[in-house]
Amino acid sequence: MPLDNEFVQRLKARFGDAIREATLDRKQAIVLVGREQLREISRYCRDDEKFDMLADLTAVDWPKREKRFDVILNLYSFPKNERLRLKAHSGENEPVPSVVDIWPTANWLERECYDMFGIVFEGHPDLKRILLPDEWQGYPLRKDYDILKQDTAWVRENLGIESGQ
Amino acid sequence: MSDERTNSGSNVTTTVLGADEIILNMGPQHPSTHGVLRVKLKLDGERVVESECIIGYLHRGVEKIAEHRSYQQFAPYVDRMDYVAAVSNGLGYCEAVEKLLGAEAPPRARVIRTILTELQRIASHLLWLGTHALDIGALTPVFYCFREREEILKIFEKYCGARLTTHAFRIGGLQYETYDGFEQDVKRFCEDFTHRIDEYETLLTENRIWVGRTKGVGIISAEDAIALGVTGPVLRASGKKWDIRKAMPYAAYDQYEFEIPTRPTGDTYDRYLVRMEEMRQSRRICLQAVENVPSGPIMARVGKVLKPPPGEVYHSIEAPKGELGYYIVSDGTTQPYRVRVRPPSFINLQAFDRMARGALVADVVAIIGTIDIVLGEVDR
Amino acid sequence: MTADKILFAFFAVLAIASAILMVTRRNIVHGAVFLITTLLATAGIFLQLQAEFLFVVQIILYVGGIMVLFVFVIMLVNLDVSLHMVQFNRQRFVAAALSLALGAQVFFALWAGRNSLRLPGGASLRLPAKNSEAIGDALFRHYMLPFEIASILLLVAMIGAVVMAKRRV
Amino acid sequence: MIHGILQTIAPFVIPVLCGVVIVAIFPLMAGYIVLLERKVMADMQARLGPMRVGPHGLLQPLADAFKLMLKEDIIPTHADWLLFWVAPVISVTMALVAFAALPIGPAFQIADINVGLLFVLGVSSLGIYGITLGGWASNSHYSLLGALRSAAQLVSYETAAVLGLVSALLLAGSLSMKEIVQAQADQGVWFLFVVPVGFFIYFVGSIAETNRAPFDLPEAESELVAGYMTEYSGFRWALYFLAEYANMVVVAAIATTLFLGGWLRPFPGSHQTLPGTSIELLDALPSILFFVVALYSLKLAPKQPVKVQKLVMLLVAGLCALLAAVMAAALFAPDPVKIGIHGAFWFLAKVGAYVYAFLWVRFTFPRYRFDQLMRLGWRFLIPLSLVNVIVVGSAIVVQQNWGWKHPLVSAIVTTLIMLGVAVFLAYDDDKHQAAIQAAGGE
Repeated sequence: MPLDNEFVQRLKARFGDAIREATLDRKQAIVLVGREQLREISRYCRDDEKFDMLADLTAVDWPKREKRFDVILNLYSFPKNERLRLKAHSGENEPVPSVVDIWPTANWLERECYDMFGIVFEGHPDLKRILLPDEWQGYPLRKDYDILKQDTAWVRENLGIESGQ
Repeated sequence: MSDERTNSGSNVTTTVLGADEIILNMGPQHPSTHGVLRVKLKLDGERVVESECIIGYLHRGVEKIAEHRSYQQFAPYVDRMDYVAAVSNGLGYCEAVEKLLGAEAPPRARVIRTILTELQRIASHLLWLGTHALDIGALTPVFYCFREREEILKIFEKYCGARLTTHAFRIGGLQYETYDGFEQDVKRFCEDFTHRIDEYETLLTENRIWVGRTKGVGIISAEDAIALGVTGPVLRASGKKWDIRKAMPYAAYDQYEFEIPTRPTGDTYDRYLVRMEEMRQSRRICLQAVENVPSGPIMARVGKVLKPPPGEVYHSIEAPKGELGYYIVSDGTTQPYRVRVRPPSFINLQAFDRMARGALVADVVAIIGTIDIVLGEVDR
Repeated sequence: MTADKILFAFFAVLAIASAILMVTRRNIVHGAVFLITTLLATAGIFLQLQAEFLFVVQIILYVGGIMVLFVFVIMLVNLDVSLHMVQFNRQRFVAAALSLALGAQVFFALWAGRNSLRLPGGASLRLPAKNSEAIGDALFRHYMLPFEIASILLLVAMIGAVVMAKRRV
Repeated sequence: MIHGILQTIAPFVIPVLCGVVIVAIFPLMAGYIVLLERKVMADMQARLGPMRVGPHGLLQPLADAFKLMLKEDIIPTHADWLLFWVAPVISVTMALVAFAALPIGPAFQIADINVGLLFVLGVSSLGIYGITLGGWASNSHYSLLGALRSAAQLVSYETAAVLGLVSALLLAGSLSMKEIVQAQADQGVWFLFVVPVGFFIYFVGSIAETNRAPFDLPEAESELVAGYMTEYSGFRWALYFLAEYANMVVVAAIATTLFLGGWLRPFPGSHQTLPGTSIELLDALPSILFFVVALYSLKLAPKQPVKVQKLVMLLVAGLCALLAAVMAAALFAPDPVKIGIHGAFWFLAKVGAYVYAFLWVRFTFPRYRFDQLMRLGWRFLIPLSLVNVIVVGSAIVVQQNWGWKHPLVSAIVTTLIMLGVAVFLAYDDDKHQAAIQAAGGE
């Protein structure tokens, strides 16, 4: 259900229509923001709203939507002991502004997002795969990447075995 | 950088002990990297100039599997991530799904869950202490720690049949009633655990060589820790008094009082002291919890087939390594649409480079030990 | 006295052989090892002359101390590079002529004094039984001053080495 | 002709025989020291240690030796095979040669060289070659680093250890091992109580010299993966292992001779006798000791679960009873035999105690970092031992001229002074270290 407290009003006052919608799901605040202003909103949340820890940065793939990826930032504020979830929609190959310089912890988290979903983070110091081998083709956590599928070329070349699938 | 598979050899770029840098590969097969972690160290003589952690050797794609399993079927996978603290993984996941369902475990189940999770925290810290001391060269503590850990694993085995990957909890509460004698076992363990901890303390805390090897090694300030998202004992050892069990109480933690140990400087010695104190506090919680375990049902009425209404939830608990979070998106079917795990070891490991800069090669081993990482959780 | 002669022959041959080997080896570390065997052989000869103190000092000082530093330096400074350089330059003939001349001189000197070379037949001089006390006594009583001067010289050398090393560390 | 040859080799027969005995028996002894170490380690770590090979793991050393014999003996490519082969041989020979001058009992000593102690130190310091050449020959980055580190450690701690010995030598006045023990008998007190700081310095120095316990950094598994021994395997590796334990026993023997009064029984000075007989109380101690052990193992025998272990306990009981009888019989034998047997017993008991202390230290202390190790050696131990020599020397001069009768009085004074110096050195070292920490690490 929609959420409308003074925090959301301050956000709307400050960023106008960049704040698409603010909802409350299972008593947790979720704010959908425009992809372009993600960095400014994040900086504002950290500096003025005291959300000084980025707990988690991840993504969800909705293939049927035209902007298929949700980039999710779970923030936490030590002083206010509150959580906030920023969400931004981004298309297949639309780069998302990186928040590494705001919360350095995003470095590996964004690398993992890139590794699993193929979302390119603009301004990331060293964007390359973190879990999978560097030459691996394909992004496993996408819905269209079948669970049995493997990068057979890489497996044959490096492990010298015919992958079972 | 092509990911050539070299094990713990080293490609010496210049003269044997020349002033230029040497690149030293530690791992993935290395006695003290706690699993398949590979660290590329750029050394100037003995000092670490720069380090890079190469992970992914144990990546099993748990989050992908979650999208093809029902909520109950995915529960055992959760134990395989941080295989050293399987019970607290299970607690995190079950509570997240309960929040998704809007259900609530009955009081008796919540208290028993708290007891088992705190015992698991002690077991995880014991394993950390044993291997950490072994890396720094003290041969004896590891056997004492494993002796105590054995007692806890016996209790788990009696309760749910498994020692390590226990799958002790179910979504909505518990499957098994506690065996009779459960309270006595836990009380007996807690009773003689105090002088066991004092035994370790006498062996290590004032030991000049131990202090020499750990004081002032791998220092990280509170600001850096928060910026890097570090949580758990590593954050508390840097002076930040924050624990999810107090900040956002879950299970039955709000019924018991316990302190949160913090230390000012954030070096390896402080992290050691914080974890030792945490074990004492966990023991206190267990003793208080065992005093009056409420009677009543152990399972909420959530039904056999779980179909949570569409939506999403983020729930986190204080795992032994740090904040363990579950972000679950449901699309109304019996299978979760997306399960994202916030792995404390993975994020804490990011702070390794900040701690290892300027350290000696011998310290690298101590620093890896003090962050207390489990590669199952790092790679997922 | 045949045992004495056999032992002496053994040590002498060992010393000369390893000395020659040391010079001719191409691998530096092998050279160092053969130098050590030469020194040990001379220590053996000292022992034969009942000069125990000298025998032990030879072992501790030369082989245990100085040679360890030799081996240390050889390992620290990576000598593989210098090994591949050409070892001998082309002045072979000049070298041959010079060594011939020197050989002739030495031979002539030996030949001239040949009658004074005879072994004095079993007259191995009897050193005082406890020669370490004797040496200690002489060193600190009759030769106190030179002993002190030598020690100061060593001290200066040590401090010099430390100062030079310090700057580079 | 033959008479002539026999004539010449006659003086060599006994020493060669003793040499053969030592070289033959020692590997077995080293094997059982390994077993002792594993059992003691297990005991300290609340577990049982090797129990499977033979009753109570008694046959474990044979199994180890046999296994090492069969293990494949790899020589790494491009390794300098000559040095690779020679290095472990040097280590072992130097360790065993050092036994020549060590007095097991008053009778049992291969060669009482006038400069006994110097000879033993000189030879055991040659062990460094075994390590450095081994590290160089195996042509791998790790083993070279390990070799250089252990050589540096050995060289620096040897100075401290030898200076620790010098303080005891000042009291003994002679370098020959037999005369040192004799001096302790004459003064009626072990040098341990006269120069305890010297003993402490030598104890720490000897641990570092044999690359053990808190100082076993060269083979620290966690960093350099077994240091100079990395490329060795099979029997060659066993030689290095044998050299380490031989060195440990040599170092223990030196300490026993100099500080713990060689073959003297404790309180050599006092002569209370058993009521009514001429046997001194303390002389009867060894036989009483063995008797008690025999009784204890007899009591334990029936409680053993497995029949074989019952047998072993009975065997042990029998052995101890036998030894008790031998010790008692020796009391009545003529003097040289009595001193010989009892001397050997006391000497081996003290060496055993010293080795036990080694093991004990190994399992309680974590490992030093290389720079801390060097700092402890150069900034603390060597200055301490230098001052110790000076202080002990001046105490002796003062005692001789102004006559404090009993040596213990000067012992207390010197120890107090030394403790003051030690505290100052430690304080100065910490201050220096704090300064470095403040300056952001050197």
